[in-house]
Amino acid sequence: MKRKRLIVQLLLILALVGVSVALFVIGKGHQLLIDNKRATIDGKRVEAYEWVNVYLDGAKKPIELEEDDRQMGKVSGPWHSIRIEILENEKVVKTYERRFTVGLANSFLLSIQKMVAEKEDWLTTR
Amino acid sequence: MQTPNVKVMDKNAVLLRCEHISKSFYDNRVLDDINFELREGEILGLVGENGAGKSTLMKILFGMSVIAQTGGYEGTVYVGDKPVKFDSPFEALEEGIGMVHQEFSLIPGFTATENILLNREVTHHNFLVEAFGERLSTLNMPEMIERGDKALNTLGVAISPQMLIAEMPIGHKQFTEIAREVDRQNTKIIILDEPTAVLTETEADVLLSSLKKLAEKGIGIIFISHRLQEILEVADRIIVLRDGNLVKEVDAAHADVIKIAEWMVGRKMDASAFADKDVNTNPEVLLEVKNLWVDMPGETVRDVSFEVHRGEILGIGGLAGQGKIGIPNGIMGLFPAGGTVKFHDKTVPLNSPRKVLNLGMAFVSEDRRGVGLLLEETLDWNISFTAMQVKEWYVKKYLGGLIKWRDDAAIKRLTSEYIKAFDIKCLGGHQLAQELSGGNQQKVCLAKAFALKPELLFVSEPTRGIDVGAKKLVLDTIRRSNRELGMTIVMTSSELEELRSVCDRIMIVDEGRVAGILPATAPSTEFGLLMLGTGETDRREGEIHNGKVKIK
Amino acid sequence: MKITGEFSFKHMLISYAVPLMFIALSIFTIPLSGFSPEYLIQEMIIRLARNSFLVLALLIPIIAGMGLNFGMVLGAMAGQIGLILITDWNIVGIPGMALAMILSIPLSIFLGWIAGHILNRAKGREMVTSYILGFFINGIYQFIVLYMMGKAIPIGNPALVLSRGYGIRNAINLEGIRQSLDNLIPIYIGKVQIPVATFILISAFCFFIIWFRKTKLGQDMRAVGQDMEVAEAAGIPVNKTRIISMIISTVLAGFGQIIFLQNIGTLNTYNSHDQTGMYSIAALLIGGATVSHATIPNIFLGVVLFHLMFVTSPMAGKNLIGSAMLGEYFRLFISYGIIAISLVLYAWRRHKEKERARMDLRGNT
Amino acid sequence: MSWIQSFVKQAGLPRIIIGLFLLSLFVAAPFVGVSVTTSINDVLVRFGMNAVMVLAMVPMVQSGCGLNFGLPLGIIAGLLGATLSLELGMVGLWGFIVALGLSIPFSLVFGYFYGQLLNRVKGDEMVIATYVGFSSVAFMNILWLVLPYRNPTMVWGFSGEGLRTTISVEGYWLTALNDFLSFPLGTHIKVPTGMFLFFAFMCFLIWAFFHTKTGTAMTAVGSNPEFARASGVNVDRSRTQSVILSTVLGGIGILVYEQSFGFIQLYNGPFYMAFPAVASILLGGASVHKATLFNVIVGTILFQGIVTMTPSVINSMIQTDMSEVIRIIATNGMILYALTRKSVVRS
Repeated sequence: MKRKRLIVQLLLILALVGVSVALFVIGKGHQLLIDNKRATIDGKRVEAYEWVNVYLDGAKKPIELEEDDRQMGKVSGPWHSIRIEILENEKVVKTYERRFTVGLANSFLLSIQKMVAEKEDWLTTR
Repeated sequence: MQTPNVKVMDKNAVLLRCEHISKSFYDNRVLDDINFELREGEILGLVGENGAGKSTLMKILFGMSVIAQTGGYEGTVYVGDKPVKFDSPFEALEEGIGMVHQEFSLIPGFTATENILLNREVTHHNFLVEAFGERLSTLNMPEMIERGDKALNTLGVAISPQMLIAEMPIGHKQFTEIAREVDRQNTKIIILDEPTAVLTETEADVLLSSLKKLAEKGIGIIFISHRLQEILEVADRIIVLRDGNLVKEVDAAHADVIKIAEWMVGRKMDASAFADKDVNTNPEVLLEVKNLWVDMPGETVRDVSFEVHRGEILGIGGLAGQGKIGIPNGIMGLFPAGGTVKFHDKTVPLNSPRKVLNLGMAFVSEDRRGVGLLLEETLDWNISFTAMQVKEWYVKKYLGGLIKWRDDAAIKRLTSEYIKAFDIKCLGGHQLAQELSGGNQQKVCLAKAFALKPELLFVSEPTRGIDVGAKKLVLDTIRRSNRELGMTIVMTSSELEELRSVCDRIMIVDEGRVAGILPATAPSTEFGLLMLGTGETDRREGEIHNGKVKIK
Repeated sequence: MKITGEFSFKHMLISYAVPLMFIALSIFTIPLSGFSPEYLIQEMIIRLARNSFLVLALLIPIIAGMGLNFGMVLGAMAGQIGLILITDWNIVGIPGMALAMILSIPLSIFLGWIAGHILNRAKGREMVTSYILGFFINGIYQFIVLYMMGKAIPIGNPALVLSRGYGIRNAINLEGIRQSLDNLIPIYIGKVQIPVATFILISAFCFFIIWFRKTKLGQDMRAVGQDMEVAEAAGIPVNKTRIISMIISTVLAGFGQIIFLQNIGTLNTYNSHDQTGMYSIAALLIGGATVSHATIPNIFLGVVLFHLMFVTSPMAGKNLIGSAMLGEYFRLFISYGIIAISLVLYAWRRHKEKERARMDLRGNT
Repeated sequence: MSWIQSFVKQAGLPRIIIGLFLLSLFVAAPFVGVSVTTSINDVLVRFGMNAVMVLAMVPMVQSGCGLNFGLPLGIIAGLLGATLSLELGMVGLWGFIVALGLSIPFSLVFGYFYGQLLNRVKGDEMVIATYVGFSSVAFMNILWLVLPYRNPTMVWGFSGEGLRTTISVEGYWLTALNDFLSFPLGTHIKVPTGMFLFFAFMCFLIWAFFHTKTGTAMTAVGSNPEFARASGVNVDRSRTQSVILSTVLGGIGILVYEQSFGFIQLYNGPFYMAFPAVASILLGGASVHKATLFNVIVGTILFQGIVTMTPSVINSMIQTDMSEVIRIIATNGMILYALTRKSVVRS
């Protein structure tokens, strides 16, 4: 009886620790620094877009980036989605959407140019 | 759920056997070679005077810690055939011995059921128990109520199991207490210590019949009571203790009240210890008490009238809790009191110690450590304090009395005088009272009262808890101050022989009333009968009855 | 003991005297303050959500007969340490709050255990002892937070640390978890916002307490609370039970402080817990509870009445005499005064009751 | 060896340990750059400032009313005396004496009612005293704001109404006592003779009082109220007297404190003033129901020594100001220790 209780208590503590870890991971807040800047991809220069709207995790209000702009977005947890609208002359010329995961670092750098080009290093820890 | 097996009574099955039980408190032998048996379904009446050893015996049987703390006991107790030695009441409970104490052990805000099943609740299991232990199981109230009801029904009383203790009359509380023992799964033996003391006559009758019912179910009962008539009515056998000895074991059928009283009191030295017994015959009334009541917890005085003659020693005797101690405490204003008290034909204001002290009365309290002494102060202070406060002796006055300076030198003189006179064993007046032995502390209390030079002195239980030598000295001092200084003394004591040896007249108090006043030379059996409330009394009828059967 | 109709009515009046007094006071101050009913209702709902849980933490020691737990600040401190840590780690939202609560549990258990032991050594003067204990632990809390954090305990987030390189700043912005619980399930009635999730949590713990009272442990606590000696004689482990009650109270106080601060949104590292005990106790007493008896309705009634007074009195003071400070001092006075009066009434009533119990035994003259 | 044992028993182990600790702080001080003489001066001045307030504990402890957590009540009386004296424009030693004279009637009235209250709540005195103290401070907050004081050094400049939070006594009776017969000792020590003499006088009065019939009765009430009652002493009256005495001393104590400190602290100033005083007397070896003048003097020196020296030494050692934290832990730790000490409490 005593032994059984000990096991149950141990399991409970383990579960609590597990929950804590899970909370840590899903509650971890991250800064995403989003760049709309000129980048060099495969030796080619890619120019900044005139205007970009970024929707993080299905947000209703976009983060707006001008040319050569950097803006910060806040997200929490490991799993995210991003949707961007590239505008020229106030008209959407291109949209792009993808899902991604982040680690436990506090801050990440996201290059729109590299992302659209589907390059590996579009998202880097800072 | 237990039901005591209803089976054919096996009169031979022994539940409890005591062999050669002896017990000493330090040098004081309070139990000497006690042997008796309790059988299944038997009710054993246990009687004896105060201090005869009943409560010590019960404490041994119930494993109270005080026994082990004072050096344990000799002899063996058997439950069934098994020798047992209890270190705590819980072990006694384990072996099936239940005890109903004089003081209720009930939680006032709980219902009867909750009290009956206190710490034995019926519970539901739930998943939290697995993690946090049994105490998180939930209570199964319906079943608890059922069980409480059943236990109460076993006693044959109609008490709602959901009634709050706080709202119960005293009798119901007593039944609840007994029901708790009945409910216990394995209870084989129940010890009841004065269970009827607080009950009304009808309640007592119900209790007695429920005890018989319990006995029929095979439970052995030890029943302690001062009410001999009850014992005779309910007990199968009676054992009588006197001065720590088992003096008589007898079938109830062969006993009657007179005989039991004689056994209890015995024929201890009928002649007074003082040879010079020149009885005080001065009829002048110094103190007149009429219809006194005193609200002193445990020693309630209901209606007492008596007179104290100048120059006499009046003894007040009676069993513990009957109110004899309440009388001096009430007159001295220490507990709320009412009635008329006249000293020298002057009315004594009650409930004001100061005024009573001013009139020339003094009091040596029975509660030495609680009321009698300043334990953390010096003997100087203890002896002189009252006189200083009341009479303004040992005080130097300056500025026309504005400053009343304590005269330490005079106090010193006073103390050394009394230390010499009473032979107080101490290092001197500067010693703290708490460092003295009981006997010497008692002498300090006497000195404190004497320092007031009172005309009338109340002395309450002067020899309680002190050794034989000191006892004699204290009694001698009392006697001498009476005969030589002419101090009138009212002495209260539980020990009848002590009273008989010192006093001129003795008043016996029973149930807060005067049972009778006799000269000290009267035979001790007469006092015994008065104490047990079975003598001829002048008690008025029709007032608060408490179920005592009177013999006319 | 007979209870006549008249007596019981008088009795009722006496036992509800405090709440009635405050209702009367509110009737007086509400119009004087000039606040709109809508504003007051919103304010009361916010404050109910914010404070009820803290007051809830006081219940169990009362059941166990340990009086008002002035030591509940211990739990508040544990909760705040949890909050400091999650803020440092940048854990946000509901997970952040939950993690802060979990982190506070071992601390609270440890502090509650200490408190229980200490109070067991000070039976009969639990309240003054727990009060001083609160101060003492506050000293240790300051030592840890002001001197150890950033040195012995690593704090990564520079925004939390004082410019000297260690020690936590005076005010911590809890924007990560600010009102995350209150806004989890947003419901508006008219313009009044209702923090549904917070109320769900509070009611869950109300049910927990109701359930707890029906457990063996709860029953033991009630027994211990009413008569320690009888409970001991019945084999209930009195000291252990009292320690458990302190632990539960401390843990709940920790949760309560976290809920309180997520609503406020800013943690005053060295002051937030200071008044927690006093305001919670004052609220409970205003709700009609006493040192030995408190119920769940007392909590909600008390929080509403106390905060009505709290919110309206500065404005009432200003409108009446032209000084907002006056109202502020007034509410401070009320908070302390109500505790003083309740304690006095309780002690006094206990003496009277003892006397009355003896009356029955008196002789007849 | 036996004299050591008897000394330890006499002085009490905790006091010896704390005394040695204090001594070691003085020894260590020069090595970390703390001036010993300045420290001694600090301790002397702080001792003088606080001693009377610690003395205010004695009557109530002696009569069995427990530790006087309600000291703020006396302090308020003192503050009333101080502000009234300033309002009247009294300066110098006379100003101080007038402040004393004006505070005492308030103390008497407050003490009387406070005593009556405590007589009705026997057994719960301490927690109730704490909250009575607090609520009276809070109540006075309102009064400080509305009482019609006019002296411009005391009231808020812009509104001309309501007293300031801190009022300087400079130009009135700043160090009126300290400077009386004061003499320098070396370069850094200035002995505040007047303050010490005043304290000694107060001690003498208390000593004398406890040698009178009334004082004897008060001690007996604290030692065993039942005994005192049986000896014809009016226990409630004796307790009330002790509370009044404590309150008067509290009022005097704050005035001594202020004249040395230089400021009258109103509003929330008196809130926690009882705690250091309580801790001091406990540190001096008093229990919840027994206190002597010896306890007062030793306790105040030790307590003020610890709270002065520990921070300055530690601060110099680790370059951090920890005085506040040390004060909190020392004060409350001491009180906690006394409250949980298994004492022979009569039921």
